[in-house]
Amino acid sequence: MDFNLSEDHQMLSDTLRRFLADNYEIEARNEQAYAAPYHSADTWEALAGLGTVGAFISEERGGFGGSAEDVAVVFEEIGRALCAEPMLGTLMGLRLLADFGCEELVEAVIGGEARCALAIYEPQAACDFSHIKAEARQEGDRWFLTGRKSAIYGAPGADYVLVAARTGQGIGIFLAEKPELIEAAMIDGGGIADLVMDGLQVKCLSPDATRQIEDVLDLGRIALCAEAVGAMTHLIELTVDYMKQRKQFGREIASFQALQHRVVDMLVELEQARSITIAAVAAYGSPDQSRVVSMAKNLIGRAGRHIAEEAIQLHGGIGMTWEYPGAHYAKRLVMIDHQLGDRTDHALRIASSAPTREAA
Amino acid sequence: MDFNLSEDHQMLSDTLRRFLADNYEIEARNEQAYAAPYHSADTWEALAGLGTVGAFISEERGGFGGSAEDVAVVFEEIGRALCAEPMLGTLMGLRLLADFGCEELVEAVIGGEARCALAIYEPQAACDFSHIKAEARQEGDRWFLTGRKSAIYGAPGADYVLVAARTGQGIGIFLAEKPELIEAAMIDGGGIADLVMDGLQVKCLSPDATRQIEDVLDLGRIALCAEAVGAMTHLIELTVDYMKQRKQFGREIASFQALQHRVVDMLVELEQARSITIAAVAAYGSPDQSRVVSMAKNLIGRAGRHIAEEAIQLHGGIGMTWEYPGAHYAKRLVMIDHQLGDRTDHALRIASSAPTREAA
Amino acid sequence: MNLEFSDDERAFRDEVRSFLNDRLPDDVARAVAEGRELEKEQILRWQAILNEKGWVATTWPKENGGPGWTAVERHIFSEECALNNAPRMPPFGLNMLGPVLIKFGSEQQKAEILPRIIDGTDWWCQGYSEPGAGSDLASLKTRAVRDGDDYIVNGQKTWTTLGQHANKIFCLVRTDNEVKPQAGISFLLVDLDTPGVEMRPIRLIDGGYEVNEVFFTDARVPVANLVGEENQGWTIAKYLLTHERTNIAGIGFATKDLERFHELAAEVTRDSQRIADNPIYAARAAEIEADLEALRITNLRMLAKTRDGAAGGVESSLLKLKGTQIRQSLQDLYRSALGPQAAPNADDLSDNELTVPVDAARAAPVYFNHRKLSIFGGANEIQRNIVAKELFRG
Amino acid sequence: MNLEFSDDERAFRDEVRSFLNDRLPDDVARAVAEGRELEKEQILRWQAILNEKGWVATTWPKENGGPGWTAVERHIFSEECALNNAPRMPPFGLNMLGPVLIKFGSEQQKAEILPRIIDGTDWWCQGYSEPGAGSDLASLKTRAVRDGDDYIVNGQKTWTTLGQHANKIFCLVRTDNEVKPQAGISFLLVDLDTPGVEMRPIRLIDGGYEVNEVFFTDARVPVANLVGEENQGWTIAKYLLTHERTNIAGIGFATKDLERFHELAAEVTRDSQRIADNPIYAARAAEIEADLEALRITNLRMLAKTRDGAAGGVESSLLKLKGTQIRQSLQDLYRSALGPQAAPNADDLSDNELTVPVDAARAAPVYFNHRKLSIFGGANEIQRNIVAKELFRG
Repeated sequence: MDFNLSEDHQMLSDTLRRFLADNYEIEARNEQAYAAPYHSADTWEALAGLGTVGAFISEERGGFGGSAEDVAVVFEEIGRALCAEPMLGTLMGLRLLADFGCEELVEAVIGGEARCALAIYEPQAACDFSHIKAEARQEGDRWFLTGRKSAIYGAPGADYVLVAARTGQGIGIFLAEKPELIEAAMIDGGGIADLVMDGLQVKCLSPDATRQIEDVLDLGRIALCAEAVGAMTHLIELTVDYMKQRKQFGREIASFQALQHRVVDMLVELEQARSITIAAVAAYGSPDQSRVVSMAKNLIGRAGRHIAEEAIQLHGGIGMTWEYPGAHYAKRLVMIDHQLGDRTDHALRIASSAPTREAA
Repeated sequence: MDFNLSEDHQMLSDTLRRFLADNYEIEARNEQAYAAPYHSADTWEALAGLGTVGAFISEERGGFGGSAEDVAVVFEEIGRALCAEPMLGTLMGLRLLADFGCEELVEAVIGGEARCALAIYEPQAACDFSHIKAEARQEGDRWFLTGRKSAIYGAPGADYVLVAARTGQGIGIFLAEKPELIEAAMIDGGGIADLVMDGLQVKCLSPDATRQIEDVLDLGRIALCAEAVGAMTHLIELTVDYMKQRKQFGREIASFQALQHRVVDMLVELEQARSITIAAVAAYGSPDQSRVVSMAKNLIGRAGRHIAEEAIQLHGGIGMTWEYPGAHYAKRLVMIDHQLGDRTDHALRIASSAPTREAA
Repeated sequence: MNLEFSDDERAFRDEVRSFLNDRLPDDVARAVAEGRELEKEQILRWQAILNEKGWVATTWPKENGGPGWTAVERHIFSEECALNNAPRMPPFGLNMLGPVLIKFGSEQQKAEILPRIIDGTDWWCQGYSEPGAGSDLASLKTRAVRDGDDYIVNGQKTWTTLGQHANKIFCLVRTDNEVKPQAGISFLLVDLDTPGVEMRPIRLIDGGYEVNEVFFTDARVPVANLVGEENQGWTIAKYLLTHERTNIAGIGFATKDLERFHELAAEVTRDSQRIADNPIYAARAAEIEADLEALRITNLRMLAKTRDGAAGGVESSLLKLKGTQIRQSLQDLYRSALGPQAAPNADDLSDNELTVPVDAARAAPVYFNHRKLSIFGGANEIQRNIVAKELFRG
Repeated sequence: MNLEFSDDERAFRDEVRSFLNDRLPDDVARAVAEGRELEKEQILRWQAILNEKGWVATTWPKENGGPGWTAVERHIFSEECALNNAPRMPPFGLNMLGPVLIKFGSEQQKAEILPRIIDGTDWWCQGYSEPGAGSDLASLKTRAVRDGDDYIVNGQKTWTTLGQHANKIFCLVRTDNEVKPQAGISFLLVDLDTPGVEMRPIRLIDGGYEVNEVFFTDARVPVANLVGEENQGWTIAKYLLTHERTNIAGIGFATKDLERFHELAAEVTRDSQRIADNPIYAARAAEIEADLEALRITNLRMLAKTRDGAAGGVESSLLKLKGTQIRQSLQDLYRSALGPQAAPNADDLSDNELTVPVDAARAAPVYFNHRKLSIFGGANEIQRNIVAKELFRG
């Protein structure tokens, strides 16, 4: 039983934290994150150069990491710095590229020369991808897709979009090169897109990738949980600092007991969020993976909203302003619950899955 | 728009309040409420003598009231005094006796010479009585019932139990005289019983009383809501008084802001509970009856538990003791949610009913 | 006990309904439904329409140009407006300064200023809060120093709502430093084009622009612009804050929000299930609906008390607390129910590109914007303090 | 990062499991499962079985008769006990007085008292709280006045858990009124059959009897019964309270409760639907399960910190807060899920008459009894104060 980071992970974490602290200013972030292409090519290049993307892939597949813990270490720092770079889509797309042997693309994405994103969900399919309707049609060697994908995170500006669609065998994964997208900023910054396909010609990576999609979504959820933990940690720090400094009625607001107790409850939630993320990292690859990941995503959804709302309230007016960094952290924490299945989706997933009787 | 009680209702309320304040001691109540027959025949006689039971029935049917407001006025005082007398079962049974023309029995019950109770629910039928399984069999003029009824409030010691059972025509209501019961105290005091029937001979009041049962259950719910409002009012008074008097760390605990804010939230819930009960009283007899009554029972279930738990917590150890009256108020408030459908049952009833577009 | 409105009140409600039905411009109703800030022009256009009917200054007596409504009529009017997506008229001139002038202003001030509020000539904004004085108003620092027939004003105000549309501001300023904080405050009217007065926008969390900072640097304001006596400002401020609390429960807004939720839930599916058919969302909506129905009655009960002269600060604090909780719960429910479809910024997309109606797609910014409800207008913590003080008195 | 126990720890867990499986008496396990207070005889019988194995004084070093376990082994033992319905051994002698004597007691006290704790000869109870001094322990009023070789003790203690089974009590008493409150307190051992000591039961909200009041009227206690120095009591008390917090998160209890809920939900139907098939109950259970899984890890993280010597009061406060919230939520869920079947007092009925298993039928009293979790052992408000103090320090 050991909760310390390994030396390698500590180094990865320190490097990223230092880089983001020195190079990633919230004002610049806000400029980039809310206007096309919704991120900074320079920052992306620098992050890739630090090995951030490579950490998502194992050495035998051309990366230098690949465990759930590698992913969590990276995303916690992404969350702490409120980094709006397209990490999530890249993580999920890249893992599938590696699963289906696209070695050259994997190398290019790790190196930062190419970017990829993943199109799984659809307007009517929010968490359970068995509701996918998009269809793939094969004509000789050629494949064509029809349907509408949505919630394609980090897609604006990506070179490749991996698209999930029904085939005769299950749900397949297809590769589209720079398809035409409906692009927007996310409410909390960063790019998102829909993809409307009416016979879009694509390359087939696998006609049945159900298992791999399941897996990559769970890994994406772990990433989001770790990101949330980083963001919560920083937002609580901001809140405590503000309360120590802000005076009302001649006293620091930190001295009001009713407010103190509420911050303590935020701290309890943070500890719980950190713990459940650790549990999900540990369960990744085990028979309990999907159940524990759902627990994590559910708890993070609740804790994130609670901490965000309380942080805004405890700041008072300043917490409502665009200018205040905490407001953007709060938005991110609330909106994470909208990605890859929310609190309710995951509560029902937990309820419908039997626990694997622990034998560890 | 007028929220004041009429002169008659004010008088009924004052009379009851004075009587219970002068004659109904919590220590004696606890002796009676938790041991067979779970109430006091003397108190019952006195309450009936004050016209309390008669207030449940209209003048043309032999009573001196009969509106939902009459019922609410009585039950609010019952709740304020934590009176464990079998009012609820009597209310519901009596209304059905009157519905089906049992004039002599109605007179006897109003006068306090006879007591009745109502057996609707079954172990598997908790709120929606369409799940009733008990069956009535007719042989010539005679009727026989088979099945198990439960949650028969106030049944121990009752002279008559009205029993709901399936007939060929719907759900009928039958009269059993002093049937053999499985009796117990309720957790919060007062008697409750199950009735196991294996060909029990009964009198048929109506072979299809579905509409009347629906109605009497809604009226019972209004009664429980009013009772809860009375109990909440008193429990909050106890809590505020205790906080003003109890000292910790050299200060009245009433002066701790974190505790103050929690009492304010209890007060908000009380006002809401009072309001929704008023709404239910007003909706009784209208097309919105069942929807608004469900709203009331749902809100009361939530508010009751919240106020009960907070009252215990704010009292600290003393709130955990049998000796302290507040503890029994808290139990009643929590357990009211277990009667005639709980918070969840009623939330789903609200969700499944369309609102009647207001045209008042 | 009787919850019904009187026949007269019902007739009045019908009149309001048909007026709104006939006269409320579509573009205005649509912007309100979508949770957008209105253009100044839209507000003034609607104000002119209301003015034809004499329904602008709803809280003023007849002799000052108001409709002379009862509390119940005002309640009915504001609820019907909310239910029909009519915008809430900016309250700064109408519900704040107006009542203050009627009570404390000179005859000349009343004659000059009140008509210009009603006809929209002047748009007033509020200079109460300061960066260091939010809930704790008495600690304000903006100074007004007498210099002949003028005051020289220096300092900073903040959270000035819709200041970008205004040409005038009423301010609390410190005119005496020697006495205890409450005693040295005055109530001053300032032209925004006075040299030394500068307004800067504050962008809110949702990206919207509805509040401002106002900076005063040696701004010269005539002493004649004082309302009431010098150093009487605290009394006036408290009077004003009571009036601000009209319609504090926001029942109409919440009713409208709930209606929108039900429309959405009946239409939108997630993982092939209509939101309305998911018992968890259905039960959450049902509970909020019960809370709202209760608050509707609580509000009427308080209104009846006001009518009978018995309602006070505690009542409006309770309404504010629960009213804001309900409205925030509804926005949270609405945003959550949309799932991934709440993520994209709707303003980046055309109606064609959106997969849900635009007002649904704007659920997240509206949710974030509504976090202000428990902060502005006396934070909910302050409301709890007020109630607790009364509750534990003596 | 590695969440797994070591091979040795897993082997230890297996040993504990099979021991419990073989030796825990059925009647004891059943009473625990049904949430009843155990008979004294049952506890002593189980203690004797544990004693054969050397597993009674789990927190003591080997030289004092303990098993010499690591923090992780103690954790494993207590979790396995909870999961298998083994009773929690009364902590007063074992986890409170024992560690205090080992640290502060004289050699004679250790030699005489410790073995009698282990073998069950003495049953100790606690005299800390007083009617006027609950969370605010330093304000205690029970006086001990020196008279030759004795103290004369006068005063009242309360919330003395299982005092009805005890023959001894350890008390905090005031031995100096002249100094500041914390400085004048001493830690005193008292025989309960001393003349002038009287124990009276306190019945709790659920009707059960587990706590008492203890009255001291001119009770003569030998000065030799002092632990440590006169007026050193506050230091000892704080040391003791740290030890009381072992197993404060109650993970094992909660895990067991959740398991029972799932059994119930799979079996019991309401309105012809299994509770397990009602998404609202299912989702509530799932969320509590997620909270519990997180707390399990939080607990291990704190345990690792303790092992590394870094954990402090804040950590145990956090565990107490969340642990009690989870256990209370579970009891609330369990009680609510039963609907009307939770209403009758199960003790009035035979197994035949009940429509659900007896432990389910006792859901409501157990729920009410568990309200104590957030009050006793340092109310949750006090825990929040402790964390806040650390958080806002400096």
